[in-house]
Parts: sequence; structure tokens; C-alpha cells
Amino acid sequence: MQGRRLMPELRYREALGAALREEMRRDERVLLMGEDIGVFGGAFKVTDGLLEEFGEKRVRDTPISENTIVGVGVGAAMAGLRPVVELMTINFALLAFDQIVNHAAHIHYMFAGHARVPLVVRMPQGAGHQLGPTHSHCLEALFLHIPGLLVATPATAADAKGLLKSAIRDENPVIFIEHESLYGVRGEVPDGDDLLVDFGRARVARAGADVTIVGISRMAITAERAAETLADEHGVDAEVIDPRTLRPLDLDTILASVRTTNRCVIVEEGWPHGGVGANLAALISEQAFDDLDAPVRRVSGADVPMPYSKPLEDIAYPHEPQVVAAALDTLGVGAPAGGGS
Amino acid sequence: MQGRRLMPELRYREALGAALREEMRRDERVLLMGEDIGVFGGAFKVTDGLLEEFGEKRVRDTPISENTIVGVGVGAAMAGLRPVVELMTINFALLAFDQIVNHAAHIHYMFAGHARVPLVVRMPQGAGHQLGPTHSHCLEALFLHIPGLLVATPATAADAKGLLKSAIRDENPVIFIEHESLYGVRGEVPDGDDLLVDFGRARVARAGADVTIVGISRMAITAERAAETLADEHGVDAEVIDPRTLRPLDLDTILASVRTTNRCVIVEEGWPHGGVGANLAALISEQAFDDLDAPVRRVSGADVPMPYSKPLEDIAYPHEPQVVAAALDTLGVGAPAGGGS
Amino acid sequence: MGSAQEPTGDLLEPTGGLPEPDVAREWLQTMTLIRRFEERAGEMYARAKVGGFLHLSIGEEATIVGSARALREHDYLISTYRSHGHALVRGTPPENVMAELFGRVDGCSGGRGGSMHMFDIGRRFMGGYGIVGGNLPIAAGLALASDYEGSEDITLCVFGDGASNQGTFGETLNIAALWKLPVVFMVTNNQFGMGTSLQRHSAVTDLQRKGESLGVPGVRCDGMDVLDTYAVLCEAIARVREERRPLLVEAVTYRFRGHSMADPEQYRSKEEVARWRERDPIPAFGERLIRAGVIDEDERRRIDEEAIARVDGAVEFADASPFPAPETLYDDVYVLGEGSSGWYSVRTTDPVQDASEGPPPSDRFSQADGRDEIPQQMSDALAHGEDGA
Amino acid sequence: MGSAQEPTGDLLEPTGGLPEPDVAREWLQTMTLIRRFEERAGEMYARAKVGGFLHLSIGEEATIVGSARALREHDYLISTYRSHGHALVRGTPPENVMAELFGRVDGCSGGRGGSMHMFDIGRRFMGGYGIVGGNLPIAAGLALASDYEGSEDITLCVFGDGASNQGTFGETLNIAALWKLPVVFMVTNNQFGMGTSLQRHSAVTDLQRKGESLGVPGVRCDGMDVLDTYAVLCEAIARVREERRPLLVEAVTYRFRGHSMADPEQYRSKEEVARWRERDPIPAFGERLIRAGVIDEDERRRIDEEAIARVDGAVEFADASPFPAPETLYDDVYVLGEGSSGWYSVRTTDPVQDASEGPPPSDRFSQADGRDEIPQQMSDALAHGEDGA
Ligand SMILES: Cc1ncc(C[n+]2csc(CCOP(=O)(O)OP(=O)(O)O)c2C)c(N)n1
Ligand SMILES: Cc1ncc(C[n+]2csc(CCOP(=O)(O)OP(=O)(O)O)c2C)c(N)n1
Ligand SMILES: [Mg+2]
Ligand SMILES: [Mg+2]
Repeated sequence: MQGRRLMPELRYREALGAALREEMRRDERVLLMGEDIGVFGGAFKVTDGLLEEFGEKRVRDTPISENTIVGVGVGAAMAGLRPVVELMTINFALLAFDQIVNHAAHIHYMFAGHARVPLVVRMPQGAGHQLGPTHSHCLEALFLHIPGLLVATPATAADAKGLLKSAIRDENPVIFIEHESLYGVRGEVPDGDDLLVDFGRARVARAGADVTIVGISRMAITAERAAETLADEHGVDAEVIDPRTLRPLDLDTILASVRTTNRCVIVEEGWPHGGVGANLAALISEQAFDDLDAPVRRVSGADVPMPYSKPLEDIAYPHEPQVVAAALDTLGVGAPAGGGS
Repeated sequence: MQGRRLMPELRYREALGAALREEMRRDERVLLMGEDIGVFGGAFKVTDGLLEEFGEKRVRDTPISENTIVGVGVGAAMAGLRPVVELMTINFALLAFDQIVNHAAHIHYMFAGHARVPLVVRMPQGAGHQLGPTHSHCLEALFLHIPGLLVATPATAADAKGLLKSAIRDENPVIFIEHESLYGVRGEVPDGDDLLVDFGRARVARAGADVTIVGISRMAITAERAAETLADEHGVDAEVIDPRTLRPLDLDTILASVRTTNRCVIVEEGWPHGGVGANLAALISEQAFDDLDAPVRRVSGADVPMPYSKPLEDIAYPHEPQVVAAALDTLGVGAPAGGGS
Repeated sequence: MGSAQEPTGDLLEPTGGLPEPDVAREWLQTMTLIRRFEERAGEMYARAKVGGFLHLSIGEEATIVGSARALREHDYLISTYRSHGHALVRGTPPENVMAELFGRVDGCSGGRGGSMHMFDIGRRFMGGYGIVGGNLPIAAGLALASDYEGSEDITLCVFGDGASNQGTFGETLNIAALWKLPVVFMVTNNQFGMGTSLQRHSAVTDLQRKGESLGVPGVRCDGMDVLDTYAVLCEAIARVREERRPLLVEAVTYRFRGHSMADPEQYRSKEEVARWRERDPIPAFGERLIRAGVIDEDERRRIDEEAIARVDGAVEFADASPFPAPETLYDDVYVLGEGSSGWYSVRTTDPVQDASEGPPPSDRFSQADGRDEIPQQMSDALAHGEDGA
Repeated sequence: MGSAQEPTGDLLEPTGGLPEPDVAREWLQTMTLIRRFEERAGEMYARAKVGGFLHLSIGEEATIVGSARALREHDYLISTYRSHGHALVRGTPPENVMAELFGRVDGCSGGRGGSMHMFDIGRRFMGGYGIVGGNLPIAAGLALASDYEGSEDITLCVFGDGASNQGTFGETLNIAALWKLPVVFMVTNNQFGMGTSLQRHSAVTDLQRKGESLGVPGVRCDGMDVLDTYAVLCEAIARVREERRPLLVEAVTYRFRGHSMADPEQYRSKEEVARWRERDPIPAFGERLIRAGVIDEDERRRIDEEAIARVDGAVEFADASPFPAPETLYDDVYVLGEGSSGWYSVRTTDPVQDASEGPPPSDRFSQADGRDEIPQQMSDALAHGEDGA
């Protein structure tokens, strides 16, 4: 045990809090804005304790005005601050889509590089808590479509901390997508203020030779569990890759893996149409055309608004069995899963 | 000439206006709302003359409040009207994204079918007029991602009329995406009030055996022109398909074509990442895996906010030469265009 | 629903400020039912019978009953994610509201919406909405339809103090005033938006005035007093119905419980909560009725016991109601059949029949959703769902 | 920029309501320059030298000069898609503003933004924005930064009457009042949002009051009179700078030209336009200066000739300025290098050097953008661009 405690274990939530605290201590210009992040301590308690340490000037409770909160962040960033805006869930970011896309993402280009928008917009996504059709969706695909944005989707405590620190130091607007179901999950987090995780570098969560499984956001964890099952029950050695950031995307690491396994499954929680999986499947099918022994398989959330009722919610987003079945399918093992040519 | 005049020639703009007029005459419940659609006659003159015919009750100029205009449409639709909301350009729809996604698209499902939202949101998109980074983008990919929405992208006057009439009669919320550069283009439009174009049926604009070119929105026209060049200058016989609607998507027609040509190029004006092309390339690579002799090629808009300066704008979205080159590339003719495996 | 006769403030005259005995009794019964219902919902949440977020209106019942009873049956009511009471006051059986909380097929939203998304179109309750401020534009749309069709109906749009900071507030009030739409905007001022107090989220704290410079005059009522709420709303609704222009009503009240079940409430003092609890609208109105001789202690007890019994029945009913079948997952994403265009309109939506063709979504949705991920999903989904259910 | 000395209304005292002669002369010069510049821009648009939309402020010059001259050099100014004048009044050389309209590299936005998106951060002109209402939250953010850093700077946020109906208006005014942000919100009431008159788009037409119930008091100035605009803005700005809380100023004015170049103007009568033209702010101020003996007819003519000459030079300069090179298409999508994270930060952004490695974007953007469509695009793009340019 002692040996393993060299690295402290933190919850994903605590790792995010630590990243915010360290960056606020390091850089006076970093400030936080969001609904109930201060006195209430944050809807998911990520900012708990920060008001006490940094005061109302730097930890600002806002009215419920998503579009304007983000826009205030854009203006403050243009004027030299490093605002980190929390939106309570990604679903509410749709109210701020104008400031995120038409302003934050495009100002640097529109003004020929004369202005910068070093803004971070943090928000959680994901199903599993029966929050129903207005609170449960995974919308990373909407953001990765937009040039000018960086998009991060950390799946572990270590990546949550390292990527958030990088995001705050980045000169570009960053959409930082957390996952509600991961907040309570513990993981080892390397100590040290300057342990950043670079954007654009995928994490190979598990090495393997038979099939490449790419998992997005929380689905990186699901993919890892599926890989264990594949090894234990099917003797299949899967490589699991978590891109960690969708913009920039570390396609090289994914392609290198697919070139050795010749098979690929992409797992995402969001909707299938025009999703992250579609984007990756297109890129992989284009880039590794001659290396693929089977079509890239996608396992995605169901193409429905997220229902409240537990049994419906359960089947509306992917779990290990679907990932296992998809992986076996690329290997021609198990029942072919309908449709297809 | 006389022979060809059996079908009246209408501009795309006039065809849309005719669809609105006919449906308003047919159904008392149809009303129009939007900024400057009445007294001003519409920013792109689609609604010109309708205020005079139908009066202020049914042709309503609105304040500049995109999110609320769409939301009023949602409520009116739930109460039994058939509102058609015009947004001046698709870029401004980002302000209404909450009402479109969290409300219009999901209410029917969220309330277990007890409510309906027969709403049409019309808006133009597209570059070519030097409107710069806040007015020029093609965002159909953002909408096709959303379950609960129907998405139409007519490229001809006939489809503009037939699809809009279908959209107004549909019980579902429809995102109806027009193209600014097509408004002035003339085309034959079948007469008759009840000539609808069904959603979910692709249009084969040109039959061909060598390569399938799928063109979205205005790019269907660009694809047709490229096909002529391919035939005239390269002896390549391209089949050109315009899906016409992205939700529902007539994948069968595209697959059937690819199964005979074994090659596919997708042309879209929007951004490449998570775009329409990525979605189609993924589906085709999955469904027609064994039929493809070359990777599905995508020709898309550049991954940049649309610049104002003419020479930059010109190269930021696809033109015939790129489509021709991509098609030749799938046939192994001409210089392979960089990258790839 | 409330008395068939036209609701008017005059109703309050006959018995010195009180309504007709039957009416008064029904108000007390309904407030008590809402209270007991939500207390029990809280218990069921603790027992994991209810999932997601659970927002209770405990303490705010007078604003619900006082306002809804000032409506005609045909008027529209639209609310937020805190809307169990709004469904109940409109007459949705507690059984169906509880079944919704349990996520069952007999829920008023078929188990699809849960606590935050109640709905009963038959009773003109146009829904609870999870997006703060999202219901305002929709309310204006409902009112527009009433005018368009030449009906006398008005729309009562209920939202919170925090929602008044959302962009839709300014946009909707302006449009409603400009277009003379018959909407009563009722801001339920319970002093907090989640953990942020009114003074900390709104520059103007006199909320009845917050619509003035947008063209919507306002009034205030005591949201802890069902009589005052009723009287003020009757007048406001009558004016809106007649003058066809919107009004804003601020109902001053207090939320006795946390924002949702998971709320440590560090943002307010026990004392403050206690002070407000002294004004609990239900005992207050009960005593008022006893003092006026409309009811006696026994009847008050009986009313409470009836409410408790009714809620017991609702829990039993909800528990007995089945969960939605997995194969219904894809139902009602779209309206299929009559009136909808395109190939999918000719497909049946009967899941059973489709299921027999199994897997239905690959059939019904193949073209819209691509060919592999959906069948994949669904076949696994079904498997998963069955051992999950 | 304006007089170095602190702008204050008192400035107006010395010569009976007029500012110091030099100051007065500079105002007339600047208003004249803006007018001549935009007239010429219109001609250039007709000659297809300028693309996109062209929104002229002709008739509104007094609102621009009167307000901007009440600012200190360090104060922020932020505006809309109608902002040629705002760039010019802040001191951006007409050459660079015209070059932007021509889409050339010497444009103040490098040719990327065009007429609707002018920018000059060095002169604290924080941009014109094409999204109606989009600049309000950004203005609040600029003001927040000023407070955060303890500077005395304030932000002047200019927008139109139509923009006051956008959700950001209510949201931003509330936050600015709540957080005591030093912003002057100036609504340039030119009577129309595009073709929709004030009465047809805003329930409250007394716009100076439109922020009151959001916590922002307002005042009005005569936007056709540079002296009144200056005096009112000086007082408002002084109050905001001192009291650190926002104010709303309504500048009543009129747009002499169409909304943009393509506007048949059927929504208003020739007579109405003619009536307002009688109050043209430039001749009005010129005569005032002549009456006061500050300038004479000759000088007035000289000022006009100088403005015309300056604009001639601007057109010549713009015409001589090159178009952006095709290989710059992908520049400045992201800030690369120092301070930015990830693999792409170690890449050079020098297009020339990258180009020599050709095709640069496939190299610089490969991982972010996939491997084929970008090189494809660019190689064709370059080809296309060359015969296009
Ligand atoms: C657009 C949006 N932003 C944030 C939230 C999260 N949220 C739910 S309730 C709430 C507070 C709302 O306060 P108020 O409007 O006063 O209503 P109350 O809860 O007091 O009834 C918040 C911030 C949400 N559901 N929607
Ligand atoms: C969000 C958004 N909606 C619509 C438009 C189209 N549009 C451009 S200017 C304008 C009118 C704005 O009127 P006002 O705010 O009074 O400013 P003015 O043009 O009179 O200066 C409209 C509707 C836009 N650019 N952005
Ligand atoms: Mg509240
Ligand atoms: Mg105006």
C-alpha cells in the first residue's frame, strides 16, 4: 500500500478543485464565474472552498444568465484576465452557444490575431442519474465541430487535473467537458504544480494487439472494463485509447494502433448521428483504409432524448456488453449485429 | 422552348414564397414570424408580398430576440398552430439553440407523445457574399446531430418548394436550411398545390457508373458541375446524389449507388470536423465496407471561421476543381492529394 | 378542478374575505394534498424509489392553489421543474404524478420526464420545464395561439426569482407587451435561486417592478396567504383577459426545504427558515377557516387524513405500475404516420408489432439512423434492459 | 485622439457652450472625416471594391464623436457592425479602415472581418460585432477586467434600439448593476431596427427608461447635436467612473441612408427622412462654430477639403495594399506557440516557412483536422486562390 501512496489518490472532483486552486495561486489573473460556485460551493462541489480562500473578487456567483456569463468571460479574457466559467451542465451551454461560437471561438481569427480569448468554459455532461431530457446529454460533438475551440474530455482524475491546468494556461478558448458520473471516482494524481497534461496527446489506457477501442469521456472507463472482459472471457487482447482532447485530436496514436490491430471500435455516450464516433470512424476509414480488416464499429448513445425512467435510461447509453459485442464483431466472433452489408 | 415551359421557371426564392403562400391559403393555422419578414419584405425577400395578402395577424414582424421567437413558435405549435419562423441567417440560430434543442426537438419525447411541436424554422446559410465570420457559416451538422429534429437542405427551386410544403404539413419540428447563393437561381418547379417532396428521399441529380458524388445543400449544384467536367474532360461518368434531407437520411439510395460505383466523394460547404461528410463517410464505410475500392473522400469547407477578404473566402469553401480532383483521386487518376495511408 | 362558477375576487366577499365554504374547503384540501404528496415524495426519494432531482414546493402551496384557482379550466398553466403541485392543482391524479416520479408507464409523462417534466395537456397544464427561463417564450406562444383563435383563454406562466435574470425574461416580456398577449407572468419569489439569495442575483429586488421598463406592469401578492394570492391573481387575470395585455405578479413566498433533496442549505440560517415556517400557509388557512366556523378541528384532521390516504394510494398505484418496456425506447422521438412527411410516415408505430419484426428500430429508424449502431445498441439494449428491469 | 486634458462638461463653458476652439475644430474635422469616408465607402461598394454588407452611420456622426470624445484614451469602446466611425474617432487611420473594407492585409482586422468587424486594440477600440446584442456581455467583461485590475477605466458600449430587445440586454444590464461594473450603455436610437420602427419592435419606446427596472438608470441626449451628446456623456461617464455602476444613455438620432446598401427603404417616407436631414449634425455644428467665430467659411471649406483629401489617400492606400496571401488562410485560428498547450504549440506559425514545407496546413493541422480533406482543400485552394487573386 505505502508504495502506491507515493501518488495521492484524489477524486476527479478534488483533482479539478486542486487544479483551480493551484492555478489561482500561481496566476492572479485567474478568476472563476458561475452559478452557485461560491456560497453554495458548486452544484457538483468542484469549487468547494475556493470562495473562502480567494474571496468574492475571484470566485463570483453569477445570476442565471448563461449566454452573458460566457460573454463576460470573453470580454474579461480579451482584456487580459484568465476567466474560468462554470456552466452547471453542458445542456445549458446551448443558451450560451452564440457567445461560445460566434464570439469566443472566432474573435481571434476575425480580428487577425490582434485579440486573444484565453477563456475556459467548464461543464459536466452525461447520463446515469435520471435527470431526464433537459439535463443528461453528451454534446461534445457540437463543440468539436467548431474551429477556434479546444475541446477536452478528461476521464480520469489525473487527466482532469492536468488538462484543466493546461486549459487555464492556454491562450485559446477551451471547452472543458467533465462527466457527472466521474466526480466521485478516485484516481492517482501526480503531485506537483507543474504537472500538465498536454492537449493533443492521447492516453493509451491499455496496450493490446487484437482490436483498438477508442473511448470518449466516461466511455474510456467503460472501454477499459470491456477490455478486461474481452481478455478474461474471450481471450481477446484489446488496446484502449482515450484521446483526452477532441480538438486538437491525436489521430496519430489512434492510427498507429489501428495499423497493428486492423480493427477499431469507437465508444461514445452521445448521439450517433454526426457524433464523435462518426468523425473518428470517417478519419480512420480514410487514413487506415488498407489496414482495416473490418468496418470501424461505433457504439453510441441511443438516438433519443435521454429518458428519465431508469430502465430506459440504462439502455440509452453504452455499457460493457455492447462494447464487448462490438469488439467481437470486428473479429468476426459472436453474432453479427444486424444491418450492415 | 414552348415545350420546356410546361413547367414554370421560378427562382429558388420565389419557389419558397409560393410554398408559403399555398400552405397559408390551404391551412388557416399556418402563420409566419420573423425579423423584418413583413413590412421590409424579408432580408432575402422570400416573404415578399405575404403581409399584403395575409395581414399582420399571420405575417408577424418580430423584435430581434431569436431564442424567444423560436420559443413562441414552440408554444404556438403545442397549442395547435403551424408556425413558420424565419431566422435571418443560420448563424443567429445559435442564439435560439436552447429552444430548438432542449424544447422543440425534445418536448414530444419528454412528454411521451402527449404534445406535438409542428414548427418550421427556416433560415439561409452559406458563404460567397463576403459577410465574414458572423454571417457566413454552414451549420447543418449541428442540427443533424439532434434526435427529434427533421433537417432539410434543398438545393433546387423544385425541392425548395416541395420540401417546404412537406415541412409545414409535418407534425415534427423541422429545421429548414436554405442557401443564400441559391435564392436568385431559377429552376423548373412543377405546378400544383399538392406536389410535395417527401423527406427521406434522395434526388439522383445525375446517373453515372464510375464514382458517386454526394453533394449537400448548394454543394449538390457544385457536384453536378464537377460531374460535367469529369465527363467532358476526363471521361469519368459520375453519379451525383443530393440527399435533400439529412434527417431522415435516405442512406439506401447512396449505398445502392456506391455498391455499383465502388467509389464515393462527399461535398459539403461546412467545417470538416464532425461535419455532414464525416457522418456520411462513417455510415458508408460501415455499410459498404466490402464495396469500396478507395477511401470515401470528403471535400469540405476549410476548418476556419469564414474570412471576409474575397480571395480567402474563395478558397475557404469547395469549388468544382476540388471535387473533380477528389473524384479522380478515388479512381487513382491525377496526383494523389497528400496525406492518406 | 375549482368551482365551475367564474373565479372572481368578489367570491371572497360573502363570508368576510373568505370564499364559499365548499370552495374554501377545497383549497385547504388541495394545499394539504400537495404538502402530503411532496413529503411522501421526499421519503420515496430517500428510499430510491424516485431518481434524478426532486424539487419540492413545500411552503409555496398557497402560491400554487391561490393562482391556479383563479384560472378558468380552459386557461393554460405552464411551470418549471418545481411543478408537482401545479399538476395536482390542475387535477392530475396523484397516482399519475407519483407514477411519473417512479418512472412508470402510468406517469403523466409516461415516465419519460420525471419530477422536472410533468405534463397534462388534457387539463391544460402545459408542462414543467427543466431549463430555467425556458418556459417563458413557450407561454407567450400559447397566449398567441389563444388570441389567434379568438378564444378568451389566458396563460399563467410560473417561474422563479432566479429565472427573471434569464434573457428570455426580457425578450418574452417585451414581445408579450408589444403583441398584447394575454399572459400573467407569475414570479414565485421564494428568495433564492438555488443557493443564491435574491439580493445576490438580481439588481432589482422589488420583483413586481422588474417588468415595468419592458412594458409589463406588476403587482405583488402575499404568497403565504392563499386568500391574498387568489384575490390578486383574480384581478390580474381578469384584467389580462379583458385588456389582452400581460401583467407580472410577484408572489412572495419561501421554500421550506432545500433547493433539491441534495442541499446542505449553508446559504441560509436555521432561524430564517424557522421565521418563515411560522407563516406556513396551510395551518394559517386552516385556522382561518376554523375561526370563521367554516370547518372544525375534526374536519381539519379529516382533510389531512384524507390527503395522507390519497397519497398512500398514489404510492401503491405507482409501485404497481410497470416500468416502460425497453422496446419503447425509440417511441415518440418523432410523430409518425398521419400528417408527417417522408418514408417513415407510412411505418406503424406499434412497438409490439414492430418488435415482432425485431429489432424494430433498425427497421423503423434504419435510414434516419444508419444501419449498424442502432440495431447493435438495441439488441444489446433489449438484453440489458430485460435484466435491468 | 481627443484633447489630452480630462474631458468634462465644463469644457463647454469657456466659449458659451462651446469647447476650446481647437477641440471644437477637431470635432468638426472628425465628424466631417467620418461622413466623407462613408460616402466614399458607399461609392467603393457600388464599384464592387467593397463586399458583404456595408452599414453606414451617415446622420449619426454626432453620437459617435460626442460620445467618444468624452472618453479617456484608456477607456474601452465597443460597438456593432456599424462602426467605421468608431474606429476613425478612436484614431484608427482611415487608410486601415478603408483597407479593411477592401479586404486587404493592411486592414485594421487584416481583411478578415470587413465592414462589420473593425478592430483596433491599440486604441482601445474593442471591435465591431456582427451579432446584434453580442457586444453587451463582452463590454461587461471589459469593465470587469478594469475593476479587477483596479484601474479607473470605464467601458462605453454602443448598440442600437433593436438590440435592446435581445436577451443579452436584460442579462448584461442586471449583471452590470449587480456587480457595479463601470459601463456606459449607449443605445443609438436611430428609430429603426433594420426596417422595423421602434414602436413596432419595442414595447417601451422611451429607451432611456428601458434599463430602470433592471437596475440601470438612464438619461437621454440629442444625438443630432454633438455638444449635447458630449455634455451628457461627460456627465454619465464621470458618474460611472466615480460611482462604479452602470448607466444607460439614449442618443436620439436618425440613419439618413438605408440600413445597408441594399435597402429599398419602403418602411419610411421620403418626407420623414427629409425632416431629419434638416437637422444634419455636421452643417449644424459648422454653422454654430461660424456664428461663434471659432471658424469662418473658408476654414469650414478647408476642413471639408482636407477630409476629402484624406479619404482619397485612404482609397489609394487601400487599393495599393495587397490581398491576404492564400497560405494565410489557416493563420490565427489558434494562438500557437508560447502559452498554448499541446503538440501544435511547438510548431512554427510562419506561413512562408511552413509553405516551403508545403502543404503547410496538412503539417500544422494534420492532427487537428484529419489528413486528407485539408491538404486536398489547400492544394486546390492555393491553385484556385492564385488564379482567383
Ligand atoms: C438554463 C439553466 N441554468 C441553470 C439550471 C440549474 N438550476 C436549476 S434550478 C436553479 C435555480 C432557479 O431558481 P429560481 O428561478 O428562483 O427557481 P426556484 O428553484 O427557486 O423555484 C438553477 C440554477 C437550469 N436548470 N437551467
Ligand atoms: C443576432 C442577430 N440577429 C439579426 C441580425 C440581422 N440584423 C443586422 S442589423 C439588424 C438591425 C439592428 O437594429 P439596431 O439594433 O437598431 O441597430 P442599427 O442597425 O439601427 O444601427 C438586424 C436584425 C444580426 N446581425 N444578428
Ligand atoms: Mg427562487
Ligand atoms: Mg436602430
